[in-house]
Amino acid sequence: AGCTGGSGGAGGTPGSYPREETLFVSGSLWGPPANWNPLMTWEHAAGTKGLVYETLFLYDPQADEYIPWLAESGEWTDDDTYQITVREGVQWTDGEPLTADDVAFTIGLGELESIPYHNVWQTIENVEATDDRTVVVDFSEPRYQQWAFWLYGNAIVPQHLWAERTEEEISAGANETPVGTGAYVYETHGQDRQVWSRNEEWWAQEALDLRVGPSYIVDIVNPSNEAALGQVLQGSLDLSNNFLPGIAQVLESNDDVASYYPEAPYMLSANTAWLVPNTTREPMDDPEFRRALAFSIDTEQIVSGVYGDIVQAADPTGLLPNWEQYVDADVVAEHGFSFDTQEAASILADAGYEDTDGDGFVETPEGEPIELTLAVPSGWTDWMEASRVIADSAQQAGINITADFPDENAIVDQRVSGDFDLILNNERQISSTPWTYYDYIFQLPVRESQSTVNFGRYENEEAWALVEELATTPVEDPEAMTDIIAEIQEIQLQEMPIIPLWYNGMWSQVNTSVWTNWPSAETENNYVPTLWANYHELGGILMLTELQPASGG
Amino acid sequence: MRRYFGRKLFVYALTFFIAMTVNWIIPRFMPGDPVQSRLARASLQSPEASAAMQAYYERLFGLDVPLWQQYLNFWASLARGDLGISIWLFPQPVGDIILGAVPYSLALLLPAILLSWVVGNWFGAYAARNRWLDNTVLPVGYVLTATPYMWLALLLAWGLGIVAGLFPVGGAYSFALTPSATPEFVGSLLQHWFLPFLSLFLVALGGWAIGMRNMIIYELESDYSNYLEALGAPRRLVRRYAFRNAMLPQLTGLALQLGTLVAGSLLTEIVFSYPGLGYLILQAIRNQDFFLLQGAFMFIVVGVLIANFIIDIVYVLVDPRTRIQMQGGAA
Amino acid sequence: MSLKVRDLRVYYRTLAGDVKALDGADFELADGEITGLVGESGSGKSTLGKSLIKLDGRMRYVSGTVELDGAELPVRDSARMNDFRFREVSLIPQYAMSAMNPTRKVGRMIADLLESRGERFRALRPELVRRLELVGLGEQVLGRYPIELSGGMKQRTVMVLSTLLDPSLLIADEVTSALDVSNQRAVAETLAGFRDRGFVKSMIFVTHDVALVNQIADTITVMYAGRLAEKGPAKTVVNSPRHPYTRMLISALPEVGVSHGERRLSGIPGSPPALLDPPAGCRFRDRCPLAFDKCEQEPPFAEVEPDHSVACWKA
Amino acid sequence: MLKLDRVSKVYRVGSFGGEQLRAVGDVSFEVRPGQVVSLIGESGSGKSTIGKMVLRTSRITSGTISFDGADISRYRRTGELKEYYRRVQGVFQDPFSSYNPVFKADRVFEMIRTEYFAAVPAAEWRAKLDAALRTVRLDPAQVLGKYPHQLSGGQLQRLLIARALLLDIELLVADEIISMLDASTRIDVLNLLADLKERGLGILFITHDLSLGNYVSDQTVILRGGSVVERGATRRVFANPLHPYTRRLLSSVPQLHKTWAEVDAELRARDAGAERRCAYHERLPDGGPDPLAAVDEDHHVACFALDGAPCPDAARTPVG
Amino acid sequence: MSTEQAGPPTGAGPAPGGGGAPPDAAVPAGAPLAAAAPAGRRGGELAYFALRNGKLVAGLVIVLFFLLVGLFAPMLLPHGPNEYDIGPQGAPPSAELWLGTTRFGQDVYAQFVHGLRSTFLVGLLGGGVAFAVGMVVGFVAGYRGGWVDEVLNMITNVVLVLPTLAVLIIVAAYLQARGVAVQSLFIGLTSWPWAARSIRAQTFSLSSRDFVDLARLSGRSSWKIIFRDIAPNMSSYLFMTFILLFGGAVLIAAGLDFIGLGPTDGTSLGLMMNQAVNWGALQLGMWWWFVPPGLGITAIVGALYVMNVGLDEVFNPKLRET
Ligand SMILES: Nc1ncnc2c1ncn2[C@@H]1O[C@H](COP(=O)(O)OP(=O)(O)OP(=O)(O)O)[C@@H](O)[C@H]1O
Ligand SMILES: Nc1ncnc2c1ncn2[C@@H]1O[C@H](COP(=O)(O)OP(=O)(O)OP(=O)(O)O)[C@@H](O)[C@H]1O
Ligand SMILES: [Mg+2]
Ligand SMILES: [Mg+2]
Ligand code: NI
Repeated sequence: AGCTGGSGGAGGTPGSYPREETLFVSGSLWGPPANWNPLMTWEHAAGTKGLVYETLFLYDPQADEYIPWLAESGEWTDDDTYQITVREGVQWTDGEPLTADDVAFTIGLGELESIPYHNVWQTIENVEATDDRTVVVDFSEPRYQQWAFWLYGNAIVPQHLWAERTEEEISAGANETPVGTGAYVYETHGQDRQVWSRNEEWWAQEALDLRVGPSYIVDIVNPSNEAALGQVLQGSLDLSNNFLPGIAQVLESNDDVASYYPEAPYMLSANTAWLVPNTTREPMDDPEFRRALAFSIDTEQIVSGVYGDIVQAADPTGLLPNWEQYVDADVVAEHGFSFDTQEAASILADAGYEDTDGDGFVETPEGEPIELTLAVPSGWTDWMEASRVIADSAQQAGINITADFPDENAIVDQRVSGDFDLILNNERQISSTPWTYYDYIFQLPVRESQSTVNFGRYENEEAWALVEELATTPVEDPEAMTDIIAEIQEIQLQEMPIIPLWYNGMWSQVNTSVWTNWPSAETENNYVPTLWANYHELGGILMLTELQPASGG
Repeated sequence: MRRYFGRKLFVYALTFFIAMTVNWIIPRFMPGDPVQSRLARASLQSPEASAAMQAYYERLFGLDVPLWQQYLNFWASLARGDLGISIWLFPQPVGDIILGAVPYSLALLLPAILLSWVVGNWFGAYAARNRWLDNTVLPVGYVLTATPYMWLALLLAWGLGIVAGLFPVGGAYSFALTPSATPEFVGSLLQHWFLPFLSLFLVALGGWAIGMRNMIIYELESDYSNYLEALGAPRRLVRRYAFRNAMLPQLTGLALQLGTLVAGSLLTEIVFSYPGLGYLILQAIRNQDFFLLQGAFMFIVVGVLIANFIIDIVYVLVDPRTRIQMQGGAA
Repeated sequence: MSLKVRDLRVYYRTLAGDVKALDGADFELADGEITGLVGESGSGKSTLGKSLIKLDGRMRYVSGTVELDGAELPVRDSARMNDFRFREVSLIPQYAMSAMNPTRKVGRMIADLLESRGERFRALRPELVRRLELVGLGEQVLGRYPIELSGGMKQRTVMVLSTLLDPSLLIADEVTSALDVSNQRAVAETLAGFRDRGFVKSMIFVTHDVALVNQIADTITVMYAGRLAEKGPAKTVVNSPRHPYTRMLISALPEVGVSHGERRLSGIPGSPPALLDPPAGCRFRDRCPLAFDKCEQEPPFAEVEPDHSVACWKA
Repeated sequence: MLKLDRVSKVYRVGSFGGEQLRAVGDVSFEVRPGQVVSLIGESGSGKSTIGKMVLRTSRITSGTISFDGADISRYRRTGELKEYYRRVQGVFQDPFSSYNPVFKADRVFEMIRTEYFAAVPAAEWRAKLDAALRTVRLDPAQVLGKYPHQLSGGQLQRLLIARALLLDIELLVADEIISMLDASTRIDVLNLLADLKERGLGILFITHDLSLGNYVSDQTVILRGGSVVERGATRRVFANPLHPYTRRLLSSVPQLHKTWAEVDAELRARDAGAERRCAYHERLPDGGPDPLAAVDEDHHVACFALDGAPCPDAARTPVG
Repeated sequence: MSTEQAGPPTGAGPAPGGGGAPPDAAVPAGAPLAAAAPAGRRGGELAYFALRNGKLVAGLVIVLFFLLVGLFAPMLLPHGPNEYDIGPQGAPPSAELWLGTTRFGQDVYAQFVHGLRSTFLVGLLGGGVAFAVGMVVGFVAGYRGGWVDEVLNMITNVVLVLPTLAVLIIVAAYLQARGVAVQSLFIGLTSWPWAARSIRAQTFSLSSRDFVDLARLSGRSSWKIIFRDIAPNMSSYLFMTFILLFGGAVLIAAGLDFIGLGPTDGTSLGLMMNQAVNWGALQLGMWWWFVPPGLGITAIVGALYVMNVGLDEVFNPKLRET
């Protein structure tokens, strides 16, 4: 697939897309589109899953609600059996109908090791399409939270096209002619763009009375945030899901540009940025030290100084605002932390960390000097600036931290092998369940290389047992979840395995000159305002159904 | 003659070999593991899945064999014309990705190099004979050569692009268009091409102008110029000869500067988000995409070498002196 | 009388002041006369030669007139001088090896030059070829690049080219200094041949080798420190020089057959004065065994016998 | 003292030394103490190359050069070479380029001092230097502490000779040391060489000017295309040049009191009766190291056909 | 000399350079010898011309000005280059904050003057390393000749045709710790070839001069001859070479910094541009953030080049205006 190939014109007028029917977006493609394989969840052209391939459910974090999508419904018929009813009248874009076989086939693919959701198969015993519309999944020991997460997070692929493929084609093939069920179909792509065009036969038009506004979506590969900023200002971009430092200034001066909130923090929150101490190293193995560290950091300075108030300081638990109901206010009141240099100093002093050699920095109780390095990828400018703030404010409290900026890949290496003092991390996105969040913090056992979770190598059997319990708690039982989470929080806040600092925003800035009715805190339309990969099923696709042309036509 | 080119070709082959080896070695001996970084981005839920996939992809990319074998495999597949599969743009073949970017880079570089060379030499030649021009061309030339490529690009992008709004400052053509043979599309291509081209052109221009001016002055002092003047040849003829002869070192200069110009184009492409090789290289580095990096780098090296070779040939054609010396010095 | 030079003064501008490299030359050259211009290094021979055809950037014309075939040469005005160069006055440079554009074929270069001077190359070509053959070169040199010719071939080509338009006056500046004896002889004889065939009317042959000059020159002109010291028929100057400088110069020349053991020659003690600020009076005074009071005044360059002039009070 | 035995030098030229150029071939001659041997030949005949080989600044391709019986190419360690240079020195053609223009001229003495006389006290050195300068008839006050451009060519050339004398040398290689000088200074330097010779110094005098060679030398070696064509006592060679090349050289020398035409006529007249024949073929060398044939005592000549043309006599006289 | 160098001298004056390699041979081969010639004789004369050469003086003044600013201005500042909230965020230049502030309220002027330091440092170190390598290779190749020359020449040609910046990008990208010193080292190691080539040509012609033979006859060692006899003769040429290498190193470093491969500690002019661009200074019209660093580099490098021409004119009478 040539990247610039002249793959024909669009719609009627060859070569160009009518401005008023086209949505220009950026922020979701970090490189030229390279594959359209919905099973490569993290690197297919954003929109492959969501616009072309669809999931059984959507989850709307704003309303905390699962929306049946390709599934008409789904339920646990008993503790170990989940039954999916596939929606009727859904068609693949090649004209074949979507059937229960497709769904069963897709779940079944998880048996392959190279499929990212292979892990759900650790608990699945059997999948079966009992009739055209019914799929029954038998579990050995069901992990309800994980399954709920799977249901809205993974796309269904057509069995009639995929059954013949080899494992390599399935798990690593480019799937250059994607055939899905979704609102859009592949139109063309280039080095710097991906173009989708509307699927006029989309099932939801009839079934749910939903219709996506734009005939075309031109998703622009964004090589730089600043270029996107310029394009939003000019109105050549309708939606930018880029992190645009300086947007606050623009929002105040430019009437056409808007964001979710009209004022700070302007953005919804998408994930939590943590300071991750390596708990296998001295003195980070000491919870008191970690707590002192938490108190020493001037998060406000990061929020306003570095980010210009487009992010929010995190709750001490680090739970994202949409999980607010799970935060136990009492626990937080008792064990929570806030920026307080004095307090940090006194915690240190109480725990025996004193400045014995008079260099302005504390030593360990054994008198060893403490010199910690906070490693942040070079080039990640906001984090680099943030880490300078962290180092500065920690030094105020007597903790000697210096910021270091190695190459990103070097940091990944260090992180995986545990060869670091302190790092910043934010690799857990918003989801339907805080279980994903705690799974990240506490997962055991700690391995030689920790490639995806628990980078700080924090070991607490009790906490992990609670997380496992949470995993097997039914999603429909929020009280039980709240109770378990409160217990986890108590441990978390006392132990501080990681230190939540701020919430990274769900970066989204729109220009209203061509398309209107964008999600906003001030209107009814509250869907997540982003087309990032994996966010379509969190409501991104619904945002598209709300858009209206500004010309009113 | 044959010996001369044989020798040149040998140097070029050696350069190619060393360049490719360096480029192969460096990423592999540095920290970081591309597959790991890839999977890190995937934020997979379970460590088991992650480990399984790590092994799977290492096998896929051929990273599971010992280094020496990887190295041999690298040359073996290169011999087959196979540049491998991109890690970053998985699973696109590196060759395809590069072929998509090369036209853009060439479109910037060829005109910028050739035009700046021609125009620069022309200006320089005039400057050498004209006090007033000399006093303007020279300082401007120095400022231009001393300008970092990206800074000039920034100024142009800011001044002509953002403030004046005359030119777009990113991409290769309007996002509202798909490639086609329409005048609209071609116009858009040109519009997007202009600023990056201009910045490359301007920076290179100064150097040529200055070089030419100085060379002409030297040529005008040479014995044959003196002799012509003593025989009453008009200024015009003397100048013409001087210009012709001053061109030759400039031609060598061109060969020597190619690498630099290519490098400059990388920076310019980055400033203007121009989808050429520069942008690819930067991304390949960020994503530890060994294979893409190797491929893009190979293209640059091969391009520079071929261009050098062409210049070598041209040089031999226009300068009888080299021809004679190559034959082992008749006379 | 083809060339008449009167009180020609040409100085070099330098930071320290003017270098009086040519300080009042007065001489004449008859039709068909070859004069050998000899003298120590730095005595102003080249300066005199250049003054007659092209002043270089640092040379400053001070005074004097030059008349060639009855017409005054505008030596100070380079632009007007152009009309005379090549046609009336021509030059064989010392740097014959590098005098031709290395990137042009010899023939093309000659054609370019001739056309630019308003001559028709086509018309002159047969004569050019004839003369090339005369010096032992074939027509094919015209199709060669200078680098393809040997040093001697280049030198002969330049000689032919410089004299192609039959100039009245030819200046040959040290054309033989870099050559060994056999080549020296060939070149010198060729030049004399040119005069005999009428390619040039008269010639100034600059060298510091008196013996060589004696072979082909009719007259010898001796320069010392920017001035003419003596000019006379070659035989006379060699056999009975009048100027003490000439005398000492000639007696210092070893000859084949003369060996140290038999006859010890002696040089001229001392060194010539600096031309930046030369002493008044006779410039040879300091080294002259005959010097006396009167030498504090400048001796005139006066004829002591027909065609023999000397600048010495004792002559 | 100095002995060259069938010495050859091949330069590699062209890229990667692809072609070979035989600059000197099978040259043999000898320099004895107190003897001046002049090496005469046209440009490119290999004179300087021989000088350089003797001075060990150029490698010998084949043959041997021995000094007092010792093969000089054997000197390996810097110490040995240094010792050799203490006894053998050279002076080159161009006095101006023999001095490093950025330094004062007397630096050439300083180099000698640091390398050879580091231990000698300043006063003693000064005296030694003054003595050497006086030998070459220079006034120390006038020449010391000056830059090369402030001195005349003759002065510079004499400084170089003084430098060589400082080392008590036994052999001086003088490579065209006077061609750059004015006629008047030239003779001074020549006279100086002659004086030195009287004091027992051996001199290898390289020149292309026969009259100069004739003036100072005892022995003459005529070189052509790297090979010796004629060799012998200067008197004999000049009085009875045998080889056509020698004769041509001789006839080309411009002479003050004879024109070329007269010289030609003279030579022709002298040969009028006798048929000029290749003396070599009549007197073949006896197979010794010397490739020349002796025609007389202290007079040797090569085959006339040295430049490759067949010798007209070769057919008549069988080559042994 | 092998055919490689057969061609005439290449380029004159700062030939095309720009964001990378320094220009090729600054002066045609004929000139420097004349130029090098007589230090003593023309000492006074040189000074005379140097002082009257507008280009040289202007260039020198500019370079010295920036050097002094880089040396002393940081000491006079109460705050560091990366401190926050020195002023309001994104403030334009004013009387108190001469060059305004960054988006984080950092003082652009403070960054600028600190950046000047690393610019000079990179020039000095990078140019220095390149100069050293170029000198050694050039001297040895030119003096030794023969196969040593052939091999060195080959290496030189190889490095010469390598697209250096591309190599540097790769090297820099995979370096874990990137400091100014390491950066300079790598810049130096890749930008020497043209210098080596021209020094080689000079050495080659100088070593055939008689005074070199004379030094040999004086029993001197090769190294002594190279550095005590040959090098002083091309001192002006070497100096000019160094200037060009200095300027080249600065430009290359700026390019690397700009794409985010600069020093990971401290600040530099290239890094400033990098940050300005990353933080939307272009779009937000914060020209004071990206104009000064580029201007600084251009001024310094341009002044160096102009100085070089001035020097060339001083050393080489042919170029002087008559
Ligand atoms: N460009 C110049 N600037 C200053 N002085 C000069 C210049 N050229 C020559 N001179 C001086 O003018 C005087 C005469 O020089 P000229 O070249 O005419 O001498 P010459 O007799 O030709 O010597 P030679 O035999 O060495 O060629 C000398 O003293 C020389 O130093
Ligand atoms: N370094 C060298 N490399 C290759 N060839 C050389 C070298 N030096 C000399 N030659 C060649 O060797 C031959 C002899 O040179 P040499 O310098 O010995 O001649 P010469 O008799 O001294 O001439 P001249 O009278 O011009 O000084 C010439 O053809 C010359 O071109
Ligand atoms: Mg002269
Ligand atoms: Mg010689
Ligand atoms: Ni014979």
